[in-house]
Amino acid sequence: MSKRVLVLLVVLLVAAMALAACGGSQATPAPSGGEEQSTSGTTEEQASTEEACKVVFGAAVSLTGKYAKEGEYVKNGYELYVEEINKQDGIPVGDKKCMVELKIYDDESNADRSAQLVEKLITEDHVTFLLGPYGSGNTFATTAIAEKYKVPMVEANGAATKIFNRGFKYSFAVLSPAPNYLRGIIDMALDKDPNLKTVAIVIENGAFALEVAQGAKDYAEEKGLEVVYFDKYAKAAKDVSSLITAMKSKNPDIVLGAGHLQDTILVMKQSKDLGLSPKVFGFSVGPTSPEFRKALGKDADYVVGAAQWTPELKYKSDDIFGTPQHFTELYKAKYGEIPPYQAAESAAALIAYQKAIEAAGSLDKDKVRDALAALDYDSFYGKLKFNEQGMNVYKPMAVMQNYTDGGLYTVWPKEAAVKEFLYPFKPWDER
Amino acid sequence: MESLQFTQGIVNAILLSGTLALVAIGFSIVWGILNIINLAHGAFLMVGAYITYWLFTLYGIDPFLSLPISMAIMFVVGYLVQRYLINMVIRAPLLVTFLLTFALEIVIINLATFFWKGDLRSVTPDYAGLGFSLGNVQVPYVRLAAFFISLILTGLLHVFMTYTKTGNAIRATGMDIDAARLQGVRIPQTYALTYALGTALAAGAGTLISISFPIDPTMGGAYTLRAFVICVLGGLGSIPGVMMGSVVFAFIEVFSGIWFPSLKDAIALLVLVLVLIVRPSGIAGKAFYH
Amino acid sequence: MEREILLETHEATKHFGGLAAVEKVNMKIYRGEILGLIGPNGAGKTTFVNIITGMLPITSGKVIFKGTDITGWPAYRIGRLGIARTFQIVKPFRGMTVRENVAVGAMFGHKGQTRSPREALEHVDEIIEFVGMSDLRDKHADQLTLPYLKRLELAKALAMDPELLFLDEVMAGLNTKEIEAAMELVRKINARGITILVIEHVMKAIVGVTERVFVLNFGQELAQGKPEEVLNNPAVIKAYLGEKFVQRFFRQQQAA
Amino acid sequence: MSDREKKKAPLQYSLFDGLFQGRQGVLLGLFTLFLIFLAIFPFLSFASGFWLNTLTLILLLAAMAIGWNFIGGYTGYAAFGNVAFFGFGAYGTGLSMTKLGLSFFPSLLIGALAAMLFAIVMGLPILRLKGHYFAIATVAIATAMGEIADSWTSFTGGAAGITLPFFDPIEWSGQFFYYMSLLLAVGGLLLTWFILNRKMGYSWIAIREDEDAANMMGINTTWAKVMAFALSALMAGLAGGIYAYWKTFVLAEEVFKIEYTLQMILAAVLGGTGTIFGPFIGAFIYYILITLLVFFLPVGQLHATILGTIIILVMVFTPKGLMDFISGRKKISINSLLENIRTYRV
Amino acid sequence: MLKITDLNVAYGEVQVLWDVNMEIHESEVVALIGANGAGKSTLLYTISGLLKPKSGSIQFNGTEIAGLPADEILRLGIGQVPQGRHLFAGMTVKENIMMGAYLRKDKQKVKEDFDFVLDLFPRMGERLNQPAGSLSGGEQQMCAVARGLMAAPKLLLVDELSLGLAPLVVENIYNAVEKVIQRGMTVLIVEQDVFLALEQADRAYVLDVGRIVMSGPADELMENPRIKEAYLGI
Repeated sequence: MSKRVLVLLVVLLVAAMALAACGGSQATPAPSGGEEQSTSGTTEEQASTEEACKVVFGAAVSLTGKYAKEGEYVKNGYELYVEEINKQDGIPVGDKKCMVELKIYDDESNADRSAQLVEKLITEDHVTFLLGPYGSGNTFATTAIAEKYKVPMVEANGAATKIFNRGFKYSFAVLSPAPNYLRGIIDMALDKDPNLKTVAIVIENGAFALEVAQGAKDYAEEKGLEVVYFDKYAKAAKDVSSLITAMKSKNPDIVLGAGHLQDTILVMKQSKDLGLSPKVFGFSVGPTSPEFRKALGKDADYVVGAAQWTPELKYKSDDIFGTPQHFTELYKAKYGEIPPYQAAESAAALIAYQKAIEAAGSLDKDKVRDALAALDYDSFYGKLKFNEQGMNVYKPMAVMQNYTDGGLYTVWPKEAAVKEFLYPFKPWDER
Repeated sequence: MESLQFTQGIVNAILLSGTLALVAIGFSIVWGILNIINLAHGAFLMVGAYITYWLFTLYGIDPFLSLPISMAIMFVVGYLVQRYLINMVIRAPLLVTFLLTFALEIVIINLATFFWKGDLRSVTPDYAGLGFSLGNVQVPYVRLAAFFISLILTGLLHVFMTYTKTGNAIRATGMDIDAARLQGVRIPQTYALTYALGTALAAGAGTLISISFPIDPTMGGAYTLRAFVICVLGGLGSIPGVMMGSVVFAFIEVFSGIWFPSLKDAIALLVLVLVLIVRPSGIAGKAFYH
Repeated sequence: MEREILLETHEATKHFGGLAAVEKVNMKIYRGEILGLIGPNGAGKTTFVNIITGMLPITSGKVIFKGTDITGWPAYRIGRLGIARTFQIVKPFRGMTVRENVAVGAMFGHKGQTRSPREALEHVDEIIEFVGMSDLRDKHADQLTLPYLKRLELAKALAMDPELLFLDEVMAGLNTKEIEAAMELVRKINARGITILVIEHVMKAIVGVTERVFVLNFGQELAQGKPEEVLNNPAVIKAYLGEKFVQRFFRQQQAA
Repeated sequence: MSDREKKKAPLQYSLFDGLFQGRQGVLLGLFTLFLIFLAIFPFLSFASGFWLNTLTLILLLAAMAIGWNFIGGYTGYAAFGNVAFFGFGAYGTGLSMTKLGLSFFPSLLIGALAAMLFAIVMGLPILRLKGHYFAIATVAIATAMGEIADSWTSFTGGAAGITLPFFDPIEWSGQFFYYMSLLLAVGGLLLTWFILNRKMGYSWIAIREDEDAANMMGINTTWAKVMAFALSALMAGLAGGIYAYWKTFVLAEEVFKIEYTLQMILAAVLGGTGTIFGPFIGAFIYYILITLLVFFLPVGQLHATILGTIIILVMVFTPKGLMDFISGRKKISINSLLENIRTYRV
Repeated sequence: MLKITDLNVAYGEVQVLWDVNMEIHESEVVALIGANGAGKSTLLYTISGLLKPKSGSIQFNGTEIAGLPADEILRLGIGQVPQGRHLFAGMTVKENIMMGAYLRKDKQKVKEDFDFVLDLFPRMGERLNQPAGSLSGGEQQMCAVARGLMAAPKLLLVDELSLGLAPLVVENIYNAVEKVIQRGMTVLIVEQDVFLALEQADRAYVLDVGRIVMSGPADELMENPRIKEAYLGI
């Protein structure tokens, strides 16, 4: 009578154990699931001629879910670096070279999953070092795991400072922290027209955007501007017309938006609907992405956006990319589009690792960590240097503008500008 | 509050109420007649929006012209979904239909994300964003047109429900299924037709929304919840009730959005809970689609 | 001899919208009796029981049980006070066995406060036997046929140790033999000292078991008295069989 | 079950039959084995941090599903907002630890009590609602609470969230949270069993089967429903508190997300609502299914579609869960699968 | 016209009708009487196709209709005025009446029939645009009869028309039914007012706990003192 039942339960038990065993076993090759992407630039013979040495970088990146697009850029950046470095037979460690391997899982834009996967990367896949996911929330969750296992994590896509306020020793961020995002735009606007008086700031209610906005507010007030509007809208808002109306009634000179691509597009669309035309429209994230132009068409003209990095920046480096321009060429050749800054900063995270490994002359996790902490290097992406908390506060933010010719050009800082900052924003009713 | 905010708020609320009414009516007839909460409603709306987007992007078809196309396509889809899936569990307990339609939503959204990617898209005809000013108040043409089209569609539905035999059969089925059977109404077909109508209306609303707002595969969920709130506010089963509910809801949403921008859903939802607590079966009693 | 009044209604009235389902009914139930409540379909019998037992809010009037005004009390308090009822449309707890169904009554009813679930489960065996369902004790309620569901209703109500029991059409849909058995059961329940109000369409049953009959028609009292008197009351027969039938019927009887 | 067994056990409480009808010995034995396996799991050689992490998630889900089962499975109220209690537990614990500087256990208690209190305050009015209205009111409250937590910067930290201290020593945190979750889930099973042996259990099932009859039979239905809701909240609140400390941060968008509600319902439904072990086993089935989809099947980015399809198939063919088949109450056959459709279509 | 042979009907496991045999001839008025719970309405629902029989046959004009969908049966010509009226409460009186003609395509005839039922129930004419839910009990019953007639059935089943209505109203409605009968419609009357039923009917069947226990010409049954017993159970 109970045979079937017995079988069912045994199957359940065995399935659980088998899963555990299969996942935990080192002998079996890593599962070749659809979520997992292994990139190795080497072949079997090459590896066997030398003493087998490889560095495995692991990351959980959003390939599906709400950050799927950004996650794709991150993955591209990681992969481009790995391809290039393996062309040079890998990273020099002491007197030998180690081929680089990448292990990426899809975290579905979900912090729980992200943490779970990083724990898998550490305890099951035994990766050498960790790379960051996309977004502050997921980064927050994964840095804690890295800290628990004392595995360094250099991340490139979590800008919120609260990630780094917890005294972590193993987490580093190559990107400029959130409060710095909008400084460049404010500087540029005042440089163009010192008579600007008022700023309105709209904020997506999220950890990153709130820090961006607070940083911008402090900086604007420091520069003598009056912040006439400062309010947040719900994350994933589908309608911000109330805020636009409220801003419009204040008639600000500058409108700054702290948020992400999606809500930035929404703010622009509804500003047009409601006829909000300040002299400067600037956003933390969005205008520098090709999607922005795709979504808004001509309405994207004049809008400026902060950028961690742009292809036109004038950095020079001895890393494998050398200059932003060279990085752009390689990226374009491989992916067929201008690299968004997420890709560049992701690649920069690996550059930071490379330089730290070279300095440490070892793949030892603690030695590399110490080398990362001491790193001071000028890369194609800009300065890579971390403060005590692990944040890169030394790199300035650039500004890009959507031009009336349909292009996207760096307009700030002045020394890197390819085009003049178009000013003022042309009112909607005059277009 | 400054007067611009106030007057613009009123205009926004009125414009919003039109689209919301269209969303809610489709949801409401499915709930009222089939007695299921169709959690996939928003997903159908999203598909409607994407149909418009693709027709515009690939073939340059004007979004307003794509309205009948997206409605017709989703009408057929809705009919098939009800007839061959939902009908299997139509009389099952609440939890079953709830989870079934929820799963349906998950599948549709995931497929949409898979094929169309998760990023935000916009339908941008040349006239997008154009409008006229009444004093300082802006009235975008597109939203105004969407408002009137919503009203027209709602009116057409009203006429259909009231003056055609089929419409009467649908209403009759919602009121007394056995009596409807005795008059010769074929229930399975009527149910499928009702669901198809609801789906088509959702798609129509999706089309109109896609012209004024950016779209993405997850856009629908918020509209499903709003539709529910509106049905409760306006009472289940009457088109004028849904219209009233939409207006009330639009005003709550717009003005709570002005005062507490990051709390606007919470306020609308708490209003819903309050209404339910005071009147456990919605504000208006049971009326039946006229 | 003045008998003790167990339950009394004063002008009990229930309106649904504008419709009067029960209109100013004054009823007395004496301790220990079996009272029949009859009336044609739609006369308001079930509604009347519903407003006494707290299932429906009363529109106006008063209900007094053992000298306590219980008007407006929630149903569970009335149940605990010692009034139990069966439902015309049976309401078994389908996910439970027969024994558990009945035990719920023993756990929460009149004397439920003092019983643990285990005691209740043991206590109800006697009641299950009393209604003749011992064999079905461990069956789930959803496996029972209608006659047994009717008995289960009875057992559930009995397990509450009520002083007053309302039986709402427990015999409808039963065949003659089953009705005989049910009547016997009602008498036996009464013999346990439980006062009973029987709502029934089956007149044979009413005549067989009740001492007194109360007739409702259109929500109002039509007649009350001894069963034979009431059933031969032309007004009552008219309400059931129609006026013309009564005329003809009595003519026939006189002729005979 | 044979007749002999029947006589041997005259007092059969079918409330426990959900799983073990007639085959208590075998099934209970297997289940005990499984629990022992879980208890020694962290000491097994293949028990990596990843598996500990995964099992912790499963056990927390099981605990929440067991809690949901009180209100949704036994009392029969389709609660779709239980994540609100999870959120209350997480915030209560987080705020107590950071703002009051309490240690974890008292904070956890405060968080769970806050969740319970909230359930009672909300339950009194909304448990009067029925069917769809109750379901959506719970969704609305959960969503609104999440949004409030997300915006009330001065109290909850708003969208920046709360950062909790680490479990010390950090190396053992994996094991600590695993055992906390195991304790909670097993405690939930014991609590279910305990309640079913009490009057409360009978009240719940009576309310589910017929609330009017239950009320008429002397059950204070309001009290029983509110208790079911509150105990449901207790389980979710404790899970939320453990989760918060485990993850070391509390963010409204994480701890109030509607997916958690969905997951607990799915776990309960998959295993079988209104049974003691159903939600526990359902949580394992659900999560192992998901894990398989994510890691071991080449379904790529379509795993949500597969998941949705599975839900649809379960709803259409076995909405009463797998427990009916495991316990042998139903045979797996085409007919038993189609029976549901025959019953519920028009 | 209608021939029922050995019909058994059950709700789940509970059998309600046992081996029912019954015949209705063209242009005949047949009454079906019996106590509450005897299974009268169940029989009508089964004839109309709302319930599926467990076994047995129902033939209508030679066609086997047992188990056919309700709309097919209505198309073949069996209409019903259900017990408890079952009006569409939110629809107007006119819409309710017109729902009766839902399956009919002959617009001209429908118009004529509509005029006929308004003639039959002048009160309906006054209330055409009122929601049916707002009518009084008697008016609702009239509306239900009118709706039933609009299907122009060959056989009309009427269930408990007098239920809960004042005598004067009942008389009013039955006067109308009489007119319909005079037009030659075949009618099966289920009625708790035994005299009313027997007075209208040519023949009658007595149903007791799911079984036919008596049948015969209405006049004979009317004289039969056992009716009172059968009905009241005394």
